[in-house]
Amino acid sequence: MEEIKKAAIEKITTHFREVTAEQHNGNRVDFFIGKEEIPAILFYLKDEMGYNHLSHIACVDWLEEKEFEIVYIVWSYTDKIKIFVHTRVDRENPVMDNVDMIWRQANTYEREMKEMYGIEFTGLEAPEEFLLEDWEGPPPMRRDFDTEAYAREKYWERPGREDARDVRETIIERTGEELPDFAKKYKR
Amino acid sequence: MINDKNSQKIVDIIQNFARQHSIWVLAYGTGCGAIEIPPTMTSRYDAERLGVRGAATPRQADVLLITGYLTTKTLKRVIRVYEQMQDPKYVIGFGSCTINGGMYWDSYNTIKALDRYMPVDVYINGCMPRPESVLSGFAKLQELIQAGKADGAKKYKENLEWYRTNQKKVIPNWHMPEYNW
Amino acid sequence: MNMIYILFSLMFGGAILTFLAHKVSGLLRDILFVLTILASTVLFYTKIHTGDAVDFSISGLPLQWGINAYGRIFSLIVLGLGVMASFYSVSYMKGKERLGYFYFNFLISLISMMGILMSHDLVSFFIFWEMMTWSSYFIVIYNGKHVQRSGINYILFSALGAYAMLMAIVMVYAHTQSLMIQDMMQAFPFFPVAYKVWLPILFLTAFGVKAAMMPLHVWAPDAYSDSPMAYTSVFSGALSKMGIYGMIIVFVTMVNYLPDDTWFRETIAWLGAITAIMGTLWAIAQDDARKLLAWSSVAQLGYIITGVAVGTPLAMLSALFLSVMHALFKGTLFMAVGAIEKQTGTTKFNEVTGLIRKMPWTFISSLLAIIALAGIPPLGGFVGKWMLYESLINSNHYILVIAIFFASTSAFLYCYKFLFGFFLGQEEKEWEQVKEAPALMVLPMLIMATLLLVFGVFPGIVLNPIDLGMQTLGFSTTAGTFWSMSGLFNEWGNQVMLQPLVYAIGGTFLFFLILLTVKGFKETRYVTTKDISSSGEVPLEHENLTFSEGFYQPFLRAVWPVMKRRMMSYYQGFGQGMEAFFDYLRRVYSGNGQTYAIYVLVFVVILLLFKNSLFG
Amino acid sequence: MKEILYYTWGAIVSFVVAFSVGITYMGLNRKITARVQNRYGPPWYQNFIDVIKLSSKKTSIHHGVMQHMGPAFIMVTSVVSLLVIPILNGNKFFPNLNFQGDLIFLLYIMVFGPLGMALGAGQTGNPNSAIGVTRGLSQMAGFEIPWVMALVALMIQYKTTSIVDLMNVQVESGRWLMFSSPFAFLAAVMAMLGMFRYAPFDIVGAPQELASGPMSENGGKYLFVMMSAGSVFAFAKLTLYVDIFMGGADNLIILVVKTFALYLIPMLYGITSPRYRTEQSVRWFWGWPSFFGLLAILQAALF
Repeated sequence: MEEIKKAAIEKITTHFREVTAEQHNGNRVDFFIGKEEIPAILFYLKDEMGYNHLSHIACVDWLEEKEFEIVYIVWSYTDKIKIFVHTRVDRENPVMDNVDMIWRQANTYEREMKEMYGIEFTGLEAPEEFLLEDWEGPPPMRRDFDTEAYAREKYWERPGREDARDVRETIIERTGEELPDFAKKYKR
Repeated sequence: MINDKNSQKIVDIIQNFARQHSIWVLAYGTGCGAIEIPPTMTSRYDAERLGVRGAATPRQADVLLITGYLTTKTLKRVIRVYEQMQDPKYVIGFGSCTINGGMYWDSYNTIKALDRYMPVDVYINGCMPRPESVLSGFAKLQELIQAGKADGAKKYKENLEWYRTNQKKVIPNWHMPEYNW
Repeated sequence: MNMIYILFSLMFGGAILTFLAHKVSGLLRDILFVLTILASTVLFYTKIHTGDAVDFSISGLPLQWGINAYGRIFSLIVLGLGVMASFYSVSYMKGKERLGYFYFNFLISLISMMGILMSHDLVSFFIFWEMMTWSSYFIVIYNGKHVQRSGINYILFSALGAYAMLMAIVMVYAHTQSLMIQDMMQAFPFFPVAYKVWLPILFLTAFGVKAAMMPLHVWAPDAYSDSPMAYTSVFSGALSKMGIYGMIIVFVTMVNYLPDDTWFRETIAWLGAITAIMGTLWAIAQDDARKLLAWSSVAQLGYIITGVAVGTPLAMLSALFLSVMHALFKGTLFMAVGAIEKQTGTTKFNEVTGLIRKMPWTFISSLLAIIALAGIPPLGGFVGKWMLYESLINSNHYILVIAIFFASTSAFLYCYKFLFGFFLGQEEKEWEQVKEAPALMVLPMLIMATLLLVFGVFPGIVLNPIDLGMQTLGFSTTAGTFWSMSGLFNEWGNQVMLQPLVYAIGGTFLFFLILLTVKGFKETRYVTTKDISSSGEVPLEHENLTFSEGFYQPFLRAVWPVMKRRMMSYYQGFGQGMEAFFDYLRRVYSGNGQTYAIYVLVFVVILLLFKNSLFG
Repeated sequence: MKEILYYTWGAIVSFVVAFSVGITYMGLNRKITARVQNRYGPPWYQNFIDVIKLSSKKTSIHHGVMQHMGPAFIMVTSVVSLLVIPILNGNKFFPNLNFQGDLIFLLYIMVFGPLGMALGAGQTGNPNSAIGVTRGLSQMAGFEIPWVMALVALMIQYKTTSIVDLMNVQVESGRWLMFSSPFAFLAAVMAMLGMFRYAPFDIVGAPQELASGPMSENGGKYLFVMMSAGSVFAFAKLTLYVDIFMGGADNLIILVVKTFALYLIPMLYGITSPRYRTEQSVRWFWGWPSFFGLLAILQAALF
């Protein structure tokens, strides 16, 4: 396992210059790379190293750093290794190359990300609405989107719930647990 | 003969009895509530002894059972299904999500009160309601039918404008056949 | 001058005049075309009576034309369908090219069919037969280059049939020194045994080709579907019946006298049943209405062949009755397909749907025709099917009746496919502008569909002439025997049972229709076909949810073992084998003089060697 | 005129009887199914309530003329088969239109209704309806084979195509055809499983995948007429089987007992069976049932 991971890291780092690698426990290896190199590294992983399976494409909203992080998770059936390829795109102008010529199923994730985070994928196929129907607001998964205010404005709320306690308050009371900073915003 | 007042009364009694004891349910399985329907229908709780039976399509159904939260996308379909059902028809809201949004109270695409958009005859609260409560909901509906008070469809017809305004507020792109009963 | 001469000169003259008038004016040509058929029909039914005949001779060959009651049954089909199809084709063919050519060949094929029915001698029979083949061939290839292949198939098989018939005629002439059919009939019992076996086989080959009998049917689906629909109604409805006409004569005159005739009858009856089954199965698999109807024609002719081959009076009656019915319903259906093709430009089920509100009259006539085809009471098809089953059961054909029944039950599948594919399903925006076909096309269909209903309720109208015709063939009259006593058709036309049943069907239907209509009349409303309960989803305007691809996939999967062997591939294999064989044979003709010299030498040596045994 | 009234009266009386018996059977089916599944189940008269409720539906929709006429078509099949099938021996109380050849007539009139209803289902434009219809027709092509084999065996053996003749044979000999032609009975009963469309042959209207198939667009009064026609037709079919194989019945009570005994076969077989796919069920019918049919024909031909 460790040898395979080492070999993979070595192969990638010799092949791509501006890449940093990070080892994790178990069968996971992470790479961080610029967004221009993404198709190249994915092609390389698939064609040269046998990482045939695209498990997932995820997106993380780093609001404070004004960046989106896109994570491609690929898997090799022979090596039994998961490789995470991280890249960052500018939050103000999120444009990314689409990779559905490498894996057809990438299209689904990309459409979802387009809808939920507003990331534009160049040459994305079938760009009509995907999960959200008739959506008019901003991309709802962005962290600066205030879902409670939106819901309050758009959907009529039955009176009588104002004094009802948030379940998180109950948890805090019962366990003395501290709320994380980002969650405090939603505290009633 | 039918116009005669007394015979009309008898006919009404018979019809109400039939409607009361033959409830064909279209379970619109939204959200997590759909999982409560199989135990309600099968051996343990056996809703069929009350005359409750599943219907496959809205054209044959009497009761629309909405089992959980409704996103706006689903709401559009549910309204459509409701309008395809034949009179007399009833709606049962199932679970707290249909009453006040439940745990989805701050979701960006989930409605919080079903009766703003559709006439609900009976609400069953709980998250999730157990099959016992579902059965009691059906029993309540039967009571209402017997008393002639389950008139949600009539309300919907009379206040169609109000319902439409609410519906169109959350469903901007409204392309549906006209409902003009 | 005899009326028969006048009839033929009228028809020939009309054909030539129509051809010439094409150069002058389209209207004149159409009028002449219709008038010719109308006038000859009127002339035939008013002036020419059963038993009329004329004798004449051409260069010493005594020939005779005339009409008997048996021929009259088929003249009913030919002229009746001819009149309907002539009106139809005037409207259907409007705006197409080479109409003079089409109408001329149309008329010639009608003439030749009448000629076949009126020939009392084998020579004119053969000549008319060939005229019929060629004129229909010219119409099959009318549509242009892409149908050449079907035309070639057709003409190849027809040629095979023609040679067989010619050989048979020569055999008959060699033995009897006469060409009259009547003489042949009388002389047949005294023929040598080899003649007795070979004559029916040869004749049946000739007639079987036209009647699309298995395994000679391979031309039929292509030829039926590729010729213009206006003619296909005649082609499938009337022209194929000429094969049946001949077959019945063969069975009545020859097979009856065969030394041990059971194997012969059984074989042909089974061929008919297999034709019916395979035709039905292939019809189910088709996605094009023309192909579907073509295969269905093959299947229907299979029933008729079975009826003819079984040969009891009731079976013969049912075969003749089914012939008339088949002409009516298949004519209607082909015309309906033609109307749809004219209005929408396609005949594929998966391209056009939901025409019922656009073309209601076409729908009604095809509905009636389909009900008749399926054999459902109270329409005409049922009477024929009923008699066929009765006859098969009475003559102890256990398995045959099941085979026929299987074909008949499976026929519902393609019947439904036909109606559903065109008329039902979702109404599409693409076909919103489609209008009902012109009156000249709709009227013939409607008339024939109405006739189907009338003949279904009063089968005596058709059964009486058929009974007369069968008496000409030597059957005793069938009226008053077991089947007419059955209660269903007691004393032709004055049925005891059929009419009450029809009243029951009609009465129940009307009662419940009225009930359905009156009950909650104000609260019943029409919704469009887009307003369907598909999980609350509303299909967009351009979305068509009609189910038309792979319609009977599960059923076809179940019957696929039977269908995967195609007759056509055997013929192709045979053709390739022959080609290879002749290719090999060609090497004999090397073109080298010395080789030929060796051949001559070898031949002479062989002659010398076997001199004694050969010439001694 | 008098005759027409006589037959109309017969039709109405037999319709009422068939309707009530048929509906009761359907209700009993639900009850017994429930008991087998260890449930309490609905009352036996549940289907009466259902029918009354359907008839009391206020509104209904249709997609066109054919759909409007569909239930009337299927009613024709039910009523006319009731008229043709002799209900009691000797046509007591229920005048019938039976005649020589009515078996063949029945075979064809039995598809008149389904085909008409199929046209109605086709016009709805609902793909589920059309899929259901194709499955139903395919399955029909399947079960008609053993059914016809059984009938042909009897027809050949007794040289008749009339139900009354077959009944008389049994009355005279005192032996039910069920016992004297066991193979024909087996084949016919196996075909009956398909005719009733209970499991395992219920793919036609499988609610889980087709939303009740051909009927998915029918509600209210249309479903009311269809359900009534279905129950009448069920009774008619059972009566036909009793007439042919079980010697008919002298009075209504015997008829009800016999038909219910027969009805138990498809019902119990259905309760304990999963569902066949279309081609599986077609092949099933062309397998053992048709083999029994062939045996029946052999028996008829040889003995």
